[in-house]
Amino acid sequence: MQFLDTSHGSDILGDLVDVILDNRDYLSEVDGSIGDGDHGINMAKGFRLYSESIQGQSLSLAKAFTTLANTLMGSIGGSMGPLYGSLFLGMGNASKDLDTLDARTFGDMLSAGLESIQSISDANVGDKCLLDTLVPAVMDYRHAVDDDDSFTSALQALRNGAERGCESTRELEAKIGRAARLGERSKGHLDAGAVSCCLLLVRLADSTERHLERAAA
Amino acid sequence: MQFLDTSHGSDILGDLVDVILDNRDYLSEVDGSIGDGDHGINMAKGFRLYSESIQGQSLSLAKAFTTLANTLMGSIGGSMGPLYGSLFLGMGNASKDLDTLDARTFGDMLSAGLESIQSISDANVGDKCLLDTLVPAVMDYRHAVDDDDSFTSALQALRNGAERGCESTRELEAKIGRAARLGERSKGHLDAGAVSCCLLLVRLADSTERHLERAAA
Amino acid sequence: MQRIINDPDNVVDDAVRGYLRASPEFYAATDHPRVLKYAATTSGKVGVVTGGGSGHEPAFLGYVGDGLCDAVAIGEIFSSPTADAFLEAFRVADQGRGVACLYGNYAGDNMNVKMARQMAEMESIDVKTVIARDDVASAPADQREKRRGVAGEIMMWKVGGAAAARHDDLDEVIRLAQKAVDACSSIGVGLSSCTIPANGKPNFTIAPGHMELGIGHHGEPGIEVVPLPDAKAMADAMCDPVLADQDFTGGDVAVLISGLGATPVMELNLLYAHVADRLEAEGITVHRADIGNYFTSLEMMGATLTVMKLDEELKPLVDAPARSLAITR
Amino acid sequence: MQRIINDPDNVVDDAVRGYLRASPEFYAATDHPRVLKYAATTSGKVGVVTGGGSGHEPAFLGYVGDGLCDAVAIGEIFSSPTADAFLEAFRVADQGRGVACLYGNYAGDNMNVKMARQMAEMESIDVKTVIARDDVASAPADQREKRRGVAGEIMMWKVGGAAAARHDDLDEVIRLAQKAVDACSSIGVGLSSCTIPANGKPNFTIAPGHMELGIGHHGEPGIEVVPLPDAKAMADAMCDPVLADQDFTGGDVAVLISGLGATPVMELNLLYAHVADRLEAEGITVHRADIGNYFTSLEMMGATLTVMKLDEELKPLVDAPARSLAITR
Ligand SMILES: Nc1ncnc2c1ncn2[C@@H]1O[C@H](COP(=O)(O)OP(=O)(O)O)[C@@H](O)[C@H]1O
Ligand SMILES: Nc1ncnc2c1ncn2[C@@H]1O[C@H](COP(=O)(O)OP(=O)(O)O)[C@@H](O)[C@H]1O
Ligand SMILES: [Mg+2]
Ligand SMILES: [Mg+2]
Ligand SMILES: [Mg+2]
Ligand SMILES: [Mg+2]
Repeated sequence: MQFLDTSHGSDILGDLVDVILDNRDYLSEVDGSIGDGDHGINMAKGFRLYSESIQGQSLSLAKAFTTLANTLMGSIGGSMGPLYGSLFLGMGNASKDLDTLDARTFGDMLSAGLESIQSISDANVGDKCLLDTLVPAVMDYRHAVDDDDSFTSALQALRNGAERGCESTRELEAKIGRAARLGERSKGHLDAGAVSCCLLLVRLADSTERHLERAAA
Repeated sequence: MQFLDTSHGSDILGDLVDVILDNRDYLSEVDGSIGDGDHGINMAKGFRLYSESIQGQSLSLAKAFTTLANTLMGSIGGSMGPLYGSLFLGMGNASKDLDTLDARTFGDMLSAGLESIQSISDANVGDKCLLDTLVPAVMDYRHAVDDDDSFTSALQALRNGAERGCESTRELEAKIGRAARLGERSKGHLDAGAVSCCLLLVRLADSTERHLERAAA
Repeated sequence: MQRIINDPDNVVDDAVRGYLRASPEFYAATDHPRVLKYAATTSGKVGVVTGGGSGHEPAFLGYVGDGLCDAVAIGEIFSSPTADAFLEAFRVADQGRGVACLYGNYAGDNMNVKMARQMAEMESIDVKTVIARDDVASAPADQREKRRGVAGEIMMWKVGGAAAARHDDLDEVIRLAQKAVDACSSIGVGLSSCTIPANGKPNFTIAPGHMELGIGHHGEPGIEVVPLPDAKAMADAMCDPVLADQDFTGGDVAVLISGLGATPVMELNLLYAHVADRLEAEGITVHRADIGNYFTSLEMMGATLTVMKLDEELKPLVDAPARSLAITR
Repeated sequence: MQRIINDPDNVVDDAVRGYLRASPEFYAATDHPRVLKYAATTSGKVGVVTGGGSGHEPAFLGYVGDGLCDAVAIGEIFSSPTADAFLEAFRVADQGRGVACLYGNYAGDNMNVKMARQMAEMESIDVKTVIARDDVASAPADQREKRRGVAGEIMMWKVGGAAAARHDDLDEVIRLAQKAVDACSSIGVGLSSCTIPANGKPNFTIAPGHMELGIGHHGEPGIEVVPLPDAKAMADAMCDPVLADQDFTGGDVAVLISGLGATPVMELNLLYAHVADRLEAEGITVHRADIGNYFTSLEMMGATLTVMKLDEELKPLVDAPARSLAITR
């Protein structure tokens, strides 16, 4: 059985910071077509602040997620602060007392994040928002675990679900956020939040897998 | 000797109204190149109001000039109200008690207008303004009268002086009004006030001449 | 982008510093850089807090003062303040009699206030909220819960602030602020777009010669884009949905016309003349009119109209003394 | 042209009607359609009159009120009121103690006031004038008589109005108003042009990414057009000529920053932070700062800075109570 050592929080979240900073302009560009073009700016601002604040510290996964969540909630405001803040706070709380995560408890952590975000937002799958990525990703992951797939295969399911969900937003009409004002005209474009969520989940899976491999080696 | 019957005020000023209304767009266009493009609007507004206010009345020259002056001063404000207002008020006052004007008293009327405008404005010939038209026109007229030219020839001198003066503003650098802000760049364009003044003086000469001809016939 | 700023990412912090330096009679700093409190709050009263994105000046911070709000949470441009900021505003406004948090219905604000309230609860600060939903263009009357808050928020602050100033208790302040904003029906017209400094390009477009009826304070789309009418027809186009929203006839109203930023104030008064004609024709009496830049959207051109139904309870609160950067009575 | 108007030729009359309807507590009509008088002037005082072109709102009519002006003559956009209008303003403001006519140095205003004074003389109304010349960019200090009046006029109205309100006689009101505006040095920066409704196209151009230092209130050209600097450098570029114009060091000053119309008020406060830093560094103490849209140029972007040297005589007059659409103290 595969385990993720939760002491690698700084490492894993460092990867998440990288993917956001690397895609700052891309995310703003996606937001630009049907939103106000600042999603990359908003996200990069929060993730950079987190990264600066923990500079050189080696944090547990729970501590790292909680710190990121507090930075987002405390510094970026808007909708992204509470939404991604809740997601990571939920994930941080769920992993708080665990030294290792197996495929199932990793899934519990993801579900806790999803529940946390749903407690603050009324948005649903189909509204053309980050939940269109998050919900299928978490569901696919959990199904894989329920099917007794390996941790690695479950992570692949997470990636697949995220990418499929993200892609699904292209044909949706936005029901929430700024893009909702465009009605029909919002179709034909990816949702910026769905894209950032997909980037984050894929990188989380990549990073986790690398740690699993290293632990196995 | 030729005389102008001063009872034809409405007729003669009607011609002045026509020339301003006909050139409304042209005057604004001239003002547009180095001013704010409203000289035609300002002038047309004042002359139209005068024309409406005396509708159907047959006024003496003095009464007509005084009414036009009061309309300009009372309704258009800005710089044109007091400047053209003073000009016509001076001319009205000078012709007040006369039933007829000969070449000399017509010249006194023009001079009174010029003095009146100079009492309100410090502008001089060479400043690129309506005085560049008015001063040489009046001077040329008076010289012609002093040389014992006929009324008709003196009116031709008035036209020539006005046109030469107006044309002289093309190469002047504006020292007054909005165009002064352009400094060197104001060169190469006619001054709007000089143009309107030229149009008015030429039409005044034309109209006067027509009345002289009719009286002679 | 013709802006008077330094780093576009620091516009809000830089501006807050300016407000603090310029108006020490109104503003005092707090432990949170994005929270200002009224420098001279009277003691023993219910705290009144507001907050929202920047770019709407004088809203929100201009309504901190005597007979108005005690603290304000300040967000990035067109973006909700953080939960932390709302929490700190609750803390500095609370004098043990509870806090009325009076803000507008936007997703981010709702989420951040919700989180801040949860945190305040842990600190035993009693926070109650009124959420302004006065923009008739943003949802039909039977879906009022979806409506955005616009300039009716000013009436909510005015009435809530006046109730707190006369030492009403929290429930009464909340009841009156809610009543005030429920009595308001508003609509906006947009004549041009605006540019968020950090974005550097216009947020949306309105074709020259057109206006967007029902536009939101951040450029949210309205009911329709129509050829720009004259002021009289514009007044009617704004009055129609507002007067259809509530029965104002036979009573007194307060009217507020706010510019969206770049429209000259003389045009707002010109517009008001036609609104006043229309109200008079419908038998509605204007008790007072406030015309000016009260709730803007950066340098958008356009205006919002708010009509507020008054009764004998609201009237004295609307007229009560107030002193702040944005309004003085 | 995205304007809220009816006939572009009637903008001013239509707007005056709106002001009268919206603010009966401030404005009463007179026998001249382009003259408004304060609706509640106290009796037995020197009358204070101002006037000027429209398009500068809240100037000039916003400064009619308690402790300020008693009547205002209103011109076309960017164009002097008529002599008739000034005369009527003198008439309604005169209470037998004479009239102080406080206006700005523009050719049209000078001519119309001159004519109005001549007419007033025939009616035995004693009119004295102060002509504001505070714009340091419009002529060097040794040619002060050529300088334009800009936002320093507000300080002239404030001080002259306060002196009249405490029943100073005409000579004293004139002396203090003159002293007030002489104590002011101002400069403007333009970031974009504006469009006069009757013209329908921008009055001049400022290339994006540039600003015009020393621009006048109607777009009169300034000292130079430079690349748009950041707010800190802009504050220095404005402070340099202003602080060089008079010796402000060691004393108290009043500072006024006015937006030109479309620049958001948050940016004016942001700019002020740097002005305040600079004044502090030069040992100059800010007694009070007024930051807002006090004297605009339609929808121009940009701002003016006015620094006024205070002494013990001017300070109480600057701080004295006042109540009008534009300022309240
Ligand atoms: N209420 C909501 N619930 C979930 N996601 C939301 C909600 N509102 C907006 N979003 C997401 O936020 C994204 C835009 O984020 P961002 O550009 O950072 O904020 P803003 O819209 O304030 O500019 C959208 O693409 C959408 O996925
Ligand atoms: N002080 C002055 N004395 C004489 N003529 C002047 C003066 N100021 C302006 N002018 C004349 O006025 C003309 C412009 O008039 P107009 O466009 O109607 O007014 P404005 O400049 O206010 O828009 C100029 O072309 C110039 O001839
Ligand atoms: Mg945004
Ligand atoms: Mg966005
Ligand atoms: Mg003009
Ligand atoms: Mg002109």
